[in-house]
Amino acid sequence: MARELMKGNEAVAEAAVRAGVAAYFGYPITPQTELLEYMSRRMPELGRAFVQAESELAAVNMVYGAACTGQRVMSSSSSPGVSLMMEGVSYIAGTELPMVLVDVMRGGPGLGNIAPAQGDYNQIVHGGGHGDYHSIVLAPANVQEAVDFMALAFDLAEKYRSVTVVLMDGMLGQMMEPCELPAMLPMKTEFPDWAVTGAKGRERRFLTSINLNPTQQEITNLRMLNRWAQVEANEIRYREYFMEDAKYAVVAYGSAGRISLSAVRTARAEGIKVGLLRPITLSPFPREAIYQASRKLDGMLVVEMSSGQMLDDVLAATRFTVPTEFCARIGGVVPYPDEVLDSIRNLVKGPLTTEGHPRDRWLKRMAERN
Amino acid sequence: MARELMKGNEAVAEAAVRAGVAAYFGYPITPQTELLEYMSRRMPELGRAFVQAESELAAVNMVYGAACTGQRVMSSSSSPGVSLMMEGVSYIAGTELPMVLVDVMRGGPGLGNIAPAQGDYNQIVHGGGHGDYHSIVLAPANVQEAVDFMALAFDLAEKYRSVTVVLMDGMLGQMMEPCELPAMLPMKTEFPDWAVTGAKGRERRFLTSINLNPTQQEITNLRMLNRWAQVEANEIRYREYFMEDAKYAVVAYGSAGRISLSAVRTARAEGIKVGLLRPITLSPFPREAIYQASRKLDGMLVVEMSSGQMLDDVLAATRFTVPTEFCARIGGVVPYPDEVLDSIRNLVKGPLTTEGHPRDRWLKRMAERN
Amino acid sequence: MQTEVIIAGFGGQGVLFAGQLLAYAAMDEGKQVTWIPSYGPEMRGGTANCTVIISDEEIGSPLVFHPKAVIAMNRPSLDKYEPMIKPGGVLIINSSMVDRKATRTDIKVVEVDANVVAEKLGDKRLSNMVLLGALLHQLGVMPAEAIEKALRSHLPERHHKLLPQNYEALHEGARFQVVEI
Amino acid sequence: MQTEVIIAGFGGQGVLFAGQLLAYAAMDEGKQVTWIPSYGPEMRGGTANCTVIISDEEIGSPLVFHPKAVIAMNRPSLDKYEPMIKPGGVLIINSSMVDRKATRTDIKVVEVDANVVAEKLGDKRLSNMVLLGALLHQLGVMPAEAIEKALRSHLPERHHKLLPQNYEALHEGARFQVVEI
Amino acid sequence: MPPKGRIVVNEAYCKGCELCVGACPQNVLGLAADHITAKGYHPATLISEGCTGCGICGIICPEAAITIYREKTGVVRATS
Amino acid sequence: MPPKGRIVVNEAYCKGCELCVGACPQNVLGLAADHITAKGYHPATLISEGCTGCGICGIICPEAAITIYREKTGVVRATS
Amino acid sequence: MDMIDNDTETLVYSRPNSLTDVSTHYCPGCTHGIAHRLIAEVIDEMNIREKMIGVASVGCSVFAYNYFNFDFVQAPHGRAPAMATGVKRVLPEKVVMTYQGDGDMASIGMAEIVHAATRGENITVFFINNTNYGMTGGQMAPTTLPGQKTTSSQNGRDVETQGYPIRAAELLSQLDGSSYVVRRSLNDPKNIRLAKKAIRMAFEVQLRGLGFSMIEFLSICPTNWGMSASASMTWLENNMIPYYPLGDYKVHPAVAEIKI
Amino acid sequence: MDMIDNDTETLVYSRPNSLTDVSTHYCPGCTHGIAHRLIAEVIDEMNIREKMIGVASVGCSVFAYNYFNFDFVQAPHGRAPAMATGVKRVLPEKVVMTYQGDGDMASIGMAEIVHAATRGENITVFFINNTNYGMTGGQMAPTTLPGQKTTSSQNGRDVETQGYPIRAAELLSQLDGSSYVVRRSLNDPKNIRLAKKAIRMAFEVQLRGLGFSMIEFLSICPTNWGMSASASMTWLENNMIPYYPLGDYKVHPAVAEIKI
Ligand SMILES: Cc1ncc(C[n+]2csc(CCOP(=O)(O)OP(=O)(O)O)c2C)c(N)n1
Ligand SMILES: Cc1ncc(C[n+]2csc(CCOP(=O)(O)OP(=O)(O)O)c2C)c(N)n1
Ligand code: SF4
Ligand code: SF4
Ligand code: SF4
Ligand code: SF4
Ligand code: SF4
Ligand code: SF4
Ligand SMILES: [Mg+2]
Ligand SMILES: [Mg+2]
Repeated sequence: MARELMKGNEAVAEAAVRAGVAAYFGYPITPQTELLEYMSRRMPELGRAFVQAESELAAVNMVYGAACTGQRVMSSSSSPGVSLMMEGVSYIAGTELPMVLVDVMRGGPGLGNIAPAQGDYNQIVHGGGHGDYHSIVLAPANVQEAVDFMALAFDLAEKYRSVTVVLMDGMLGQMMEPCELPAMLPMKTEFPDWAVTGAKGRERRFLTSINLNPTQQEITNLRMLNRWAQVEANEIRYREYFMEDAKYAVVAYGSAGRISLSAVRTARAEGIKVGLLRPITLSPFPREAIYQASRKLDGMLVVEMSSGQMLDDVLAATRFTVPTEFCARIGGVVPYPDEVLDSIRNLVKGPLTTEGHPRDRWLKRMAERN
Repeated sequence: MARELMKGNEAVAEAAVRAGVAAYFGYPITPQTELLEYMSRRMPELGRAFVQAESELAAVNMVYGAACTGQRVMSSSSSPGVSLMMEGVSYIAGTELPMVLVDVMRGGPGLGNIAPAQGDYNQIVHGGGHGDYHSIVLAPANVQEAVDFMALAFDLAEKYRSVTVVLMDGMLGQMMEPCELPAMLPMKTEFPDWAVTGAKGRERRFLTSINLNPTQQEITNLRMLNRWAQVEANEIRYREYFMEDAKYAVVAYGSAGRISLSAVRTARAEGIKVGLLRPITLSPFPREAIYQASRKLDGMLVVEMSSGQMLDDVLAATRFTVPTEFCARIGGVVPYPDEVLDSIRNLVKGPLTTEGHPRDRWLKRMAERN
Repeated sequence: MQTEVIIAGFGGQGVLFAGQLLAYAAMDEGKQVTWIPSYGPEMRGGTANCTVIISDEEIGSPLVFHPKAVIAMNRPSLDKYEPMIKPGGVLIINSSMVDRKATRTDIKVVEVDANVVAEKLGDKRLSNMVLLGALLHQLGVMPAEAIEKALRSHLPERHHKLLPQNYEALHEGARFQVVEI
Repeated sequence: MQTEVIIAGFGGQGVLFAGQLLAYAAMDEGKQVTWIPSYGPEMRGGTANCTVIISDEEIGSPLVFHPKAVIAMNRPSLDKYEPMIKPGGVLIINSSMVDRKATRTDIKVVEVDANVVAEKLGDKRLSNMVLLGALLHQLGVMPAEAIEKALRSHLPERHHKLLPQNYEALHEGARFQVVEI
Repeated sequence: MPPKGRIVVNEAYCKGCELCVGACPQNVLGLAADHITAKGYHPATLISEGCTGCGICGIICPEAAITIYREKTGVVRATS
Repeated sequence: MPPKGRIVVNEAYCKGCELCVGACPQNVLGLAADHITAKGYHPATLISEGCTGCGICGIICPEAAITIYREKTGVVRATS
Repeated sequence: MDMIDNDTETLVYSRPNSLTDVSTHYCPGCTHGIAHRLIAEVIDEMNIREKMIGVASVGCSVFAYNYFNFDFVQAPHGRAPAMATGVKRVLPEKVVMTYQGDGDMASIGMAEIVHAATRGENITVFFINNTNYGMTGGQMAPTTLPGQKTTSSQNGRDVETQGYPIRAAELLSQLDGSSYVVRRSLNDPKNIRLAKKAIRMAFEVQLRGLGFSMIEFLSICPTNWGMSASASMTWLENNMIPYYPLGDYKVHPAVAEIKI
Repeated sequence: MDMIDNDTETLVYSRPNSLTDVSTHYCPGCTHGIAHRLIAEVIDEMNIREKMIGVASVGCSVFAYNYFNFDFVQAPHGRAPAMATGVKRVLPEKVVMTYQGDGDMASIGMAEIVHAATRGENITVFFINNTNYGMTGGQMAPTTLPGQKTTSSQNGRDVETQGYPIRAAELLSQLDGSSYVVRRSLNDPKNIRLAKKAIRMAFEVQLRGLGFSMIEFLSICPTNWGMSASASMTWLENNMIPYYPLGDYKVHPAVAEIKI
């Protein structure tokens, strides 16, 4: 396949098209808008459904409706818009429907800014909507991964009847990188036995998330939890760089992951035995992989573009047994590899400790800086 | 003060009135509606503002506007309605405004049911809205606490310019219990120097959450994080029962906490040295208190009306050093004390382990049950 | 000491009010108390119930699986709650509405022809008071006067003319004896 | 081997397109490449810049604090980016738009009167090509032909008549020499 | 002579709302005071002769509880 | 004789949008082609005699960049 | 409905096939039941049951999917038109309807209904105006009449602070995308017959691809109004119809040509 | 604005005090600037600067608070009317205005504007209709004209799939709670003068407690339309005014009596 130089947002859109997305519903918001604009042209051209919804709230509910038919459907947005989808996402999860959402994160909270950030980790990974549910969350670090994860996202969403989020940030959405696009998949012609398609020659079906009887709701919730256990067993993904002989490791995802890779390379060139573990599924989280890796390490560094939302998951994964430090820029500031490199050097310099919280030390360092 | 027998929802409403709430904005939803209905009568009677908003989305933004004036303002809702407030909550947090929200949780996800549940812990405690922010979360376990926490919530919200959530559930909202109501506070007459009240005889002011320059946004975020460090230092609250000589402890909050208290009493009567640690602030979480308590324990039991959303925070607090088990009913099912008692007995019986995840064992037990 | 009471029947039979009255009375006697109803739209026209707990110390769960006492105002309530009563507990049956006998032998059972008594007193809506009278008599947590006081202080003034009738309903209820098995 | 280039100037000066062209050319040469712009409404009428990284292996950060080379198409860009260039790096200045000299002595500086050259070639919008030519010449990561090929394959067919002009602009740019200090 | 009709009330559905009773132009409907359905309602029933099978009770019944027949004289079909 | 006026364009605000140029009934406005503001625009300026101080340019200027004066003959005050 | 006649009797009326054999949870006399029945009858008569996809909303009719004998989905409060849009866009050959209360459609769901209408979304909306939030126990709705008492307007709706009722049919008829917008009442046999005709017309509009159709049904809520069903009907007639005049608010010329 | 005359010259016009000394970020010629200026002039003339509280929305005018010289808050996308309601309910003596784009008010914020209007909320709404989403780079708005090309209607708005434009003034005038709803245009000096008069009237309505007022301003977006400012003005005149007729859509009788 020929490589194309594409903007992340547009590459993702085309990848979704090739994965057979039948309907796209969205609302403009920077730094995601190119995705919607691309779809506004591409979908009608292929005779598929595109609606620029009146809001993200409407968009997610259009997705909800379309998902009920068993078709591949998606939306995309960025942080504030995603917040508006939380009720809908909880409903879709509660109805056990597949849905794919692309979230191109920006600086927050509030209106914030349109620069790249990772401040929505908790919202996306730990359930921004009400009730007990889990979403599958894939975090690409480059345009090729973003492309590859689209088909994967649809597959996982369908396999586990799950909300699946491709979590990117403004950097990945706006940058151009060469990528290979997959071949165009044929559209689905077979639909699951729960799909609402008109009761032609069969018993009627309905899809709902209400269970006024708590016992029924509990059964539903347990079914979802057991399915989630399957996801945890089968679908954890992460990538390791220079980890074989590493004494230190950086844990970082998405854009922070690729920035860290630059720093790790330089540190290696300086002779520091440091590796990078980059979670790809943020949910399910590669808990065990991090735990196993941590047992061989003298120290860990978590790098994020948030104030340590993933950090807490990493610490829990290591069971607080490995000295860990934290390096972050927040609110839309993108760290340079040099800052990460400094943090690696400082980690190695020590002192190494498992006492206190790495976030507190980071906050103190940031205060001194300013 | 005379004791009154009041429904939780109505007691909370009257407590807010007496704490000097100047404006209430809300939308009906079971099991919270009595709170709104009470306010619809009481607020106009006192010449204060009441609006039944067109939606929770509008309600939270009415609160946003009113909060900008420096007045005490609030809303209340239940799970799906709270999901609709997530964008607004993130904005209010990002604008560093005080706001009080009462969330009377019900069974979810989706439309779920109206029975009591605690499935929104993650949403409320770990940030259901986008971006880096923290809310103060108070979890009363009886009507008196619910009453007492209203004034406290306003005080904390103002002191730390923070979103403060009183997190209850349908059980607390619907039950009647005797309570003492505080005296009616006079209305505020002085307003903070950020309050937007019309630029009469002073420089204009504005309140916004946009910081197009990421560096500015980062400064804002760091200011909020440092303020949060103060909250963590000063405002952690929890309550202990029978903990002095305890070899085992139950950790549970809100309704699950009071249900556990019944079980703990019975277990004590059976001679089991078990205590109860009931977090009152879920955020900031009594991490250190739980850690210190855990060091003297042979085993812990976490009881929740969710699939272990707080459990993960407890495990992290103990640094995974204490054998822990989990007991929960979900989706609106309320556990009886007898079930908790059984879990205490099983904990004592052993085997005690720090291996594996207590949620996995619970899920297996639930599967066997059904 | 903690006493748990479940009052259950059709919506409109005064189930919730009877429970509240019990709770008010206990509160006024200086007890700890909780009252919790079933609630919500699914209750519409269906069954209603409430649980009242009276205690000397802070009350844990307001819901119990094994109540000390149950008032069953209709058949579904009897079917549902009879098996749950603590051994040695009390079961008050509105025999006007229930077409079967109790089956438990380890509890005190009182059959009260409450609708008939109430209608004799001139108002069939008094049946809940009759049953409450029977319950109080068996339970012994509070004197009947406590309920009378609660009625006086918590019934809106405009209904006070109904007080004598209500008192009488309570007393009539108290006259029913435990069924010998 | 990794080479980082920042191209910066006013919006409308062809900054983003010059960067894309560089990226296309590098990709077609089989390199790893990233292109990332500044974006958003605050850029409206203001400054625009993009960062292009060309590398032999997987590229980590698409943003760098110390680029190997900078094209500064206006004064604010020069002020901002000159201090960041790696020692030994390259700075191309559009001297038509910038009223000061470079101050760094540890880098190669080329002053290109790009607007004048472009206007001579008949289209002042070609100044970005002139500067790109100068950059390529100094950088040596790719032959100028690579850019020509990229232009051919990525410029829409209907603009192909402009190709010769563009080639010439690139060549003219390559003729500018490093300023001796 | 008015046509003759009859109705059958399905007690699984009837909730004794009396809307049919009020709507019947012949005043032949009432609630069965002595009879209670499984759901606890007094169901509607024909209380006297004179049903014409006009269909009006069917048009107003919110529960679609009524089936209506008319004796054949000519063929008339009600449209509600 | 038409009244005499003059305008002052504040270059901190003017963005050279030319709306005033098109609106001036006397056609006395133009952009200063040889001059660039700090923000990079050619600002509006009086290019010939004949301004009447009519106020129209002020009414259309989106940047409130123009101050307008009129020589006193009678007292007229424009309302935009 | 099947018209099975025998030798001596004609079946004048029987329960439509498009209703399931399930007793509803609606209160006695509630006109939700009449609306359900009429919709089901029309679907039977048009023989489109197998093409139908319904979208239930949140309100007393949340369980509509239990009562209608065809495919259904259930939307978040107010979002049924968005959900219906999603369904219809991927299954344009199906007949998609929403069934919404006044709190649902005219309060929380105002943006979604206005935009579905303005998009000319080819769906049919059934709108039950019973002047209150039935399911949550009778709070004020956008349609509550001035002075009307509800649990959240306990002294009667005060238009000064609580605003004016919304006339949904008038409002939606303003939008170029709406093709058939009418108001009917379920209070007496005559009006019920007219309501049924309108349902028929609305489905015809959709089947012919003519775009957005909406029927507002004036309805009763005996439970929260605190009146018997028949007293409620009278109240509707005396109070609602004057405020919410019955009639056709938008009939696109192409719709006007349809003969049914 | 201060009218400081000297001996020989009269000050005919100068920048109003209710604007700050800050250059806007608007594109050259953008009529957001004209709307800002007119509002500021009226506030100066009515001497209500110290009573004003503005609510900025999300759109190109998100930074309005930087340009208006009085107290301001900034609302989430579409929610300015709700935020303004919150402000006004606790500070009823202040003059509260929102300033919203067409994406903001007529798309995502449709529910909030309709309900603010139907409540008769005593606030003033300035609505900038520039037929597209300016800030995000020119996507289709609810007001985009049929056939108009935008970045999300690249072949021109297709009313069949993308729906019809919304005429906000007509729509809101339907609601009993709205008191003063008009449409003006910012395309030439005459229309600008009329726009200013309407602003004056809207504030008078609010000051007298007469309820909800809204002015729709037909506006240009030269950047996303890809035309010069003056060409944009012509386009507005030729295309927008015919579709969005200027005029007074709702003037409550009590408002009609106001003389200004
Ligand atoms: C987001 C959200 N807010 C509130 C509710 C609670 N709620 C359920 S039904 C309802 C009102 C229903 O009223 P209406 O739409 O008029 O229907 P009716 O019951 O009167 O038929 C409300 C507010 C909810 N389920 N979800
Ligand atoms: C919830 C949410 N969705 C989307 C956006 C992105 N957004 C910012 S401005 C805007 C559109 C603004 O258009 P309009 O209201 O017409 O104002 P204009 O810029 O044209 O003046 C959008 C969609 C956002 N900030 N928040
Ligand atoms: S069919 Fe007509 S006459 Fe017969 S019972 Fe029904 S309404 Fe009365
Ligand atoms: S109308 Fe129907 S439900 Fe009502 S009483 Fe008559 S048969 Fe029964
Ligand atoms: S005041 Fe009138 S005449 Fe003078 S420049 Fe302005 S528009 Fe032209
Ligand atoms: S209208 Fe104003 S901004 Fe535009 S050119 Fe004239 S003075 Fe400058
Ligand atoms: S509450 Fe009202 S709307 Fe709901 S079912 Fe009962 S009568 Fe009907
Ligand atoms: S993008 Fe359009 S609306 Fe925004 S400032 Fe520029 S011209 Fe004005
Ligand atoms: Mg209703
Ligand atoms: Mg716009």
